[in-house]
Amino acid sequence: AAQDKVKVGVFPISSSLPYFVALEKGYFKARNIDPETITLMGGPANVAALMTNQIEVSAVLVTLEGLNANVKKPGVAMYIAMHSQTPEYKMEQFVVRTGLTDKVKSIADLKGLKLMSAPGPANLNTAKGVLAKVGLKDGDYTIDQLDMGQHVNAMKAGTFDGGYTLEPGATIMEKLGVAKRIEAGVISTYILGNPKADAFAAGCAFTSDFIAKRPDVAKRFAEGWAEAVAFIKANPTEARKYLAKNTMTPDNVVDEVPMLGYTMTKDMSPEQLGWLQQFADFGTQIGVVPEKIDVKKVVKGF
Amino acid sequence: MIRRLDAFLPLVGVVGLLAIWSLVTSRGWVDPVLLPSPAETFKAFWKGMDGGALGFDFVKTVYRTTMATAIAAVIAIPLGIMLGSSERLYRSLEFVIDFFRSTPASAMFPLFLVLFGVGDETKISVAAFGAILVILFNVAYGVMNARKTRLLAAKVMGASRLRVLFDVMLWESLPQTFVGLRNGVSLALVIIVVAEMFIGSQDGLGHSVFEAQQLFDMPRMYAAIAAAGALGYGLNLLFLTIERRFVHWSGK
Amino acid sequence: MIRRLDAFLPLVGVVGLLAIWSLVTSRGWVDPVLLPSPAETFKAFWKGMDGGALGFDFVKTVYRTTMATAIAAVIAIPLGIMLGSSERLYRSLEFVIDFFRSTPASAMFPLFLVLFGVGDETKISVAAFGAILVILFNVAYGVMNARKTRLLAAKVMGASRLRVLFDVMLWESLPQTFVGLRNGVSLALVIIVVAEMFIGSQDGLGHSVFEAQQLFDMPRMYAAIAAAGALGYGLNLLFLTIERRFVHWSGK
Amino acid sequence: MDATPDAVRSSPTGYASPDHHGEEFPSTPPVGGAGKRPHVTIRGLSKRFGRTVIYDDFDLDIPRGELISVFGPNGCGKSTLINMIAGLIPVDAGRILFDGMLLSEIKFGYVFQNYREALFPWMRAFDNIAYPLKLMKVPAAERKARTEALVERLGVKIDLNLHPYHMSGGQQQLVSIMRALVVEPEILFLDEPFSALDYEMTLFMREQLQKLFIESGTTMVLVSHDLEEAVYLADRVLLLSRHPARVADFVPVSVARPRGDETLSDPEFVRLKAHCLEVFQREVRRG
Amino acid sequence: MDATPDAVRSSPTGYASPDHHGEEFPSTPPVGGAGKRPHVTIRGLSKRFGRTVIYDDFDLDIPRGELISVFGPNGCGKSTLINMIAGLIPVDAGRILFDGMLLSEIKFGYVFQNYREALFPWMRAFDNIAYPLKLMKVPAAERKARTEALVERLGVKIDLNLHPYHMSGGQQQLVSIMRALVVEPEILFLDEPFSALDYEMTLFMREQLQKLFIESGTTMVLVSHDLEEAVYLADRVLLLSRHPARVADFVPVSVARPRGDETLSDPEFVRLKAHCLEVFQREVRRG
Ligand SMILES: Nc1ncnc2c1ncn2[C@@H]1O[C@H](COP(=O)(O)OP(=O)(O)OP(=O)(O)O)[C@@H](O)[C@H]1O
Ligand SMILES: Nc1ncnc2c1ncn2[C@@H]1O[C@H](COP(=O)(O)OP(=O)(O)OP(=O)(O)O)[C@@H](O)[C@H]1O
Ligand SMILES: [Mg+2]
Ligand SMILES: [Mg+2]
Repeated sequence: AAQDKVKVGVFPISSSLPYFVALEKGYFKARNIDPETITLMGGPANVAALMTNQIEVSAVLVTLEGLNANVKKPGVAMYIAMHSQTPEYKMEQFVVRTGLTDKVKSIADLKGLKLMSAPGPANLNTAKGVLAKVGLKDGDYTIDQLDMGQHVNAMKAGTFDGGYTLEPGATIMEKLGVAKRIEAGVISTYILGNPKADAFAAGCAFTSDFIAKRPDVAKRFAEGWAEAVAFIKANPTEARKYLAKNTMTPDNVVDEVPMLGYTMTKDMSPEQLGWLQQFADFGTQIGVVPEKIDVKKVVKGF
Repeated sequence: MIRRLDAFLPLVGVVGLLAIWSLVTSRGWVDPVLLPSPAETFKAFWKGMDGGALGFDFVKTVYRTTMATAIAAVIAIPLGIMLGSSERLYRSLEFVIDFFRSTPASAMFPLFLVLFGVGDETKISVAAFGAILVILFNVAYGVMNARKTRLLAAKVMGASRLRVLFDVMLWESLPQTFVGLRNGVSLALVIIVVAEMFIGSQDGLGHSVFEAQQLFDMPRMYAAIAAAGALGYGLNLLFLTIERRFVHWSGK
Repeated sequence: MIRRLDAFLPLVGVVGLLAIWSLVTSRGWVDPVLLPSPAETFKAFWKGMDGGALGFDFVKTVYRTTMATAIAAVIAIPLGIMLGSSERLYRSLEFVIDFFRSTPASAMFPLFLVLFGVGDETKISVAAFGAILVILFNVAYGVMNARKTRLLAAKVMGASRLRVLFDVMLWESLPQTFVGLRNGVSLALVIIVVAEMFIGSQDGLGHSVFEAQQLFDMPRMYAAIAAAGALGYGLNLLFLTIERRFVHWSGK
Repeated sequence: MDATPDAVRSSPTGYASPDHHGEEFPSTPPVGGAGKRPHVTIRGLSKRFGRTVIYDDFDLDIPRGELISVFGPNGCGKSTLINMIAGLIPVDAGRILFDGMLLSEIKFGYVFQNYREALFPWMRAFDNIAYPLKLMKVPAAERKARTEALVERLGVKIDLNLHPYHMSGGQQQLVSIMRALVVEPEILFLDEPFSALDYEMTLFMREQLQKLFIESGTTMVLVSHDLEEAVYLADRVLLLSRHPARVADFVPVSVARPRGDETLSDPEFVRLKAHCLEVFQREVRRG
Repeated sequence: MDATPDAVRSSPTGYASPDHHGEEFPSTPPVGGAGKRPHVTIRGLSKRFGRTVIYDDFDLDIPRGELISVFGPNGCGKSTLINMIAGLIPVDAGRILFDGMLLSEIKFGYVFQNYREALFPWMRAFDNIAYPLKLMKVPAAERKARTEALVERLGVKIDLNLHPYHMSGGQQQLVSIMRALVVEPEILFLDEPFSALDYEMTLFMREQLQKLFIESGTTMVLVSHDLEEAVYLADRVLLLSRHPARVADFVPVSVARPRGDETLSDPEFVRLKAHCLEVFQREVRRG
């Protein structure tokens, strides 16, 4: 029989790893699924495509953007898997320019410096929230949001003293010796208030249309995804190989780029759901998600 | 009577645009979440302009665009006349002009970021750079297509190369210069907005568009886009008015 | 002799640009990591072109740009002539034209994504949309500035409005049309590259630039930018050559 | 070629001496409707440019099948008048009627005073000449044949494969005249059509025009600053005053056609010329 | 105004009858260097446009302080010749020397045949006329005064506040002539300068030109298709053949100056005119 086609929006960054593992290891094919990869850069493009049913799956959708989209159009992005970032599974972090490493040992030492931030109000407000938690007020520092493509440049050129950045930029910076990591997993530590807490900042989402109209295909797709997650957990080193080929990760940092805590939503513990809810509420608090949302309504376990 | 109505002609376009927009949204041809109705957009526009952030962003963008265009005009017009007056000089530099005209100014951000930092300077200089190329190109074209007899007339009266340049070529190229200026100001605006979107900005219409986009606040996003478009039209209208006053002889 | 050397004039610009670039990098005025030397960039260029991804990306971008420009020309030239031939019609639509010319096409991506889907169509249509506005604007300007006596001559010979349009205005506006086409093809290229960067694409020079940027592979990034610039120059040269052949009377 | 230019070549012309006065001609009324039915009727025509009044309540009849010469000082409004008749510039007030026809139904021939700008530089001279035939949907082969026949008849020796901007002033004017002649127009306007032609060509074209006129009976309006030419070719000479232009006189020229060298010494012709000159000078001096 | 136009107005001119033959004039050698030192020396001049040879090894001397009329068929190369002398178009071969001076040191006056396109449409007529003075760095007040003086002297009645494209053809040509006269040029080129002027204005400008010539002794080169005008104004008439242009004759006109109405009936003048006509016609027919 013909394979079931599934249209997948893919933002080729390291967070999409399970998708590429599943694809390359044939986990989808084995379930008679033929995914069509549609490269879509960033949240707005993915959300627009989800809303108009031009894709059925978004391989990486930033949680706050997904929640927001669900406020605008309920059920447009149902998370079937989430990627957690913590001090261990490094993603978001503060860095400081090499020349200042002696002076700046902790986030609080960033006082009086010129900072950059990953772009978008979610990132900017997260950075500001973290800085506030360590006692830095507006005016103790300056912060400008900057396109991720420019972060390494800006550090190299000394345009900024440090800032809030994401992977793989931070690893590249360390590798090049232009900047040093101060602290990663700041959402867990400062926003959720627990270094052990999972910050589910992004995940893989289906449209409810997809779930409703082709429940069987959706289920099989989710299973393929779960198998990939399991594989990554078991063989992180081998899994990294797929980063170099499919995502915008430089070859020379492939072996160092941190992994994320890939989790299927069906496997999420009540505690984890609580952290997700807490993160969602933070989004509402900073105004990125326009209203309070019950996260149970946007996750779908298969 | 008809003449007096002519002043309202631009409204035809506005109304037409709004009508199509209304139709598209009211019929649900496009998801209203992705394309809000004109009414909703106008509400967001009004809210933003009336003491809201949009008014402030608007002013910021006006300032940057004006600066960029002014710088571009001051550099590009004399240069364009010079280049246009010497076919061989122009041919030598054509590669550079066409080259940079065809690369996205946003690709130049990293370089300008390094050179000028993240302040207004970077945005204004990238935009000026883009506008210079367009104005230069148009002015040079205008000069190259100047009516030969007029150049000869000045020459035979003993005008030096420089005088011919400024007394004849400058004037002959004016209609085309205004085409360049209008293209240039629009491009400068576009680049400013894009720069505000992508390089660290806390204000400006681009910032507004970007933030609204990230927040899926589509009415606000389209309000900001509309503000940018209206600004562009306004600046174009300004140049058009100046042109009408000064270039009275076109086609004669 | 001198004539024959003239064919090499564009090289002056290339060489000059490379010289400045070399100087800037060799003197260390800009960090070589941020702006690699021409040699390094060329190496990356060569590696990419010679069987590498860059060659493929290049071809993809050429295809998209050509499509977009062709579509834009086919739509904009007749429309521009029509608009230009009726001052009042043009004034009615001027707002819309100047409005959209001044809004960044990149802000329109989400909308076009919705309208045209996620494939090549979106990129091509956004680029065509941008190019249409520029070409339209220039053609209409050319028509409006057509020499009046020629229009009258055709009219008095009994040419219908349509004949005047195609037998006189079309020709009269040709020099300006080529300005528009050259502006249009450059803009189309820019938009295609930006679309490849920001909407998402698995190929094309924009994809190459974006990826190189994310990977902080500066030689590759500048190689892709250089490829885009060279492509732009090439397309401009093409139009210039056509113009030289067809518009022999400019300024006469 | 039946009207050999040689007949003309050897006949330089002479102006009348100034002592001939035309007092015996009563000024014709502004409406010159002697006998023939008017082809063009102008009533209450007004035209101003800015504050300059060029025409103010101007009346004129152009009889069908006559050749009217318009003679008047620079800037009096001769070009403006024929431009208005041909519908090229709008009138401020008044009506211009074409013997029951609509303006759009009439086939005009027009040699512009500004002949250089009236030619199409993107076409070769030959195609410029043939262009009005194309407008009339004449098939290509016939267009070519008719244009060639005209060139042949006029014995034009210039290279018609050139583009207009590669031609001398006189050559351009010749092309412009040929373009007007190639169709058989109902009304032919000639605005100083021979101003750039050389001595010989001028005389030759004059004869050609007369021949064409006699053969076809086309209504013609000729603006000329050469008084002899104006009278020699005309059925009536329209003498205009400085602007606001009035009809200073509308003089019928009853000398028989075809006219030739002998006409120039015909006493009637000499008398008419002198009369026109006198009226013209009186008008010019008054302004 | 010392030369009142009235004196001219009442004197229409007459062409000589064709039976006068100029056999008694031996053709002067191509280099017309009778007595006066040449102001412009042309040697071995060659010029072609595409495959058309306009000049081929052409020699000519233009004597200082003389008025040379150039008379020749359309397209023979008259405009091309003065354009080359004025350095406006390059020569293919040959030298043009200015009595020891460089081209750039010489103050030219030039009335273009294409007077419409030679005026600057962005300036009012008055400023167009004064423009060459500006080039000479004459202060604004003096520019105004000198321009006004010229306008006064010519008794020009047109509104010089208009832009050229709002003027009639003849008015534009008049402005063009005034622009050339306002400086005191060393050499004045006039390419069919009176072609669009009305009858009266033509006669008047002719007299003005002669007066200026007598007073200033400026070397002048006049292209005209009006044979009478050419001979009337000239010290020598340069008769050119069809292209490739040769000097068909270079006829000295020894009639005394100032010339006036009586000159037109002077037997010498009549004879010269007839001679020129004959040479011209012989040349034209040969081509
Ligand atoms: N477009 C215009 N705007 C303003 N004034 C104009 C315009 N065209 C012509 N005029 C004025 O109208 C008057 C008549 O012009 P027109 O061209 O009809 O004169 P004309 O009789 O043909 O003169 P000429 O013999 O010099 O050709 C002139 O005085 C001129 O200044
Ligand atoms: N730019 C050009 N390119 C090609 N041929 C040209 C060019 N200019 C002039 N010619 C040709 O050169 C010849 C001489 O032209 P020129 O203008 O000097 O003639 P002219 O004697 O002034 O004629 P006219 O009395 O008609 O003004 C013409 O036959 C013309 O076709
Ligand atoms: Mg006229
Ligand atoms: Mg000439």
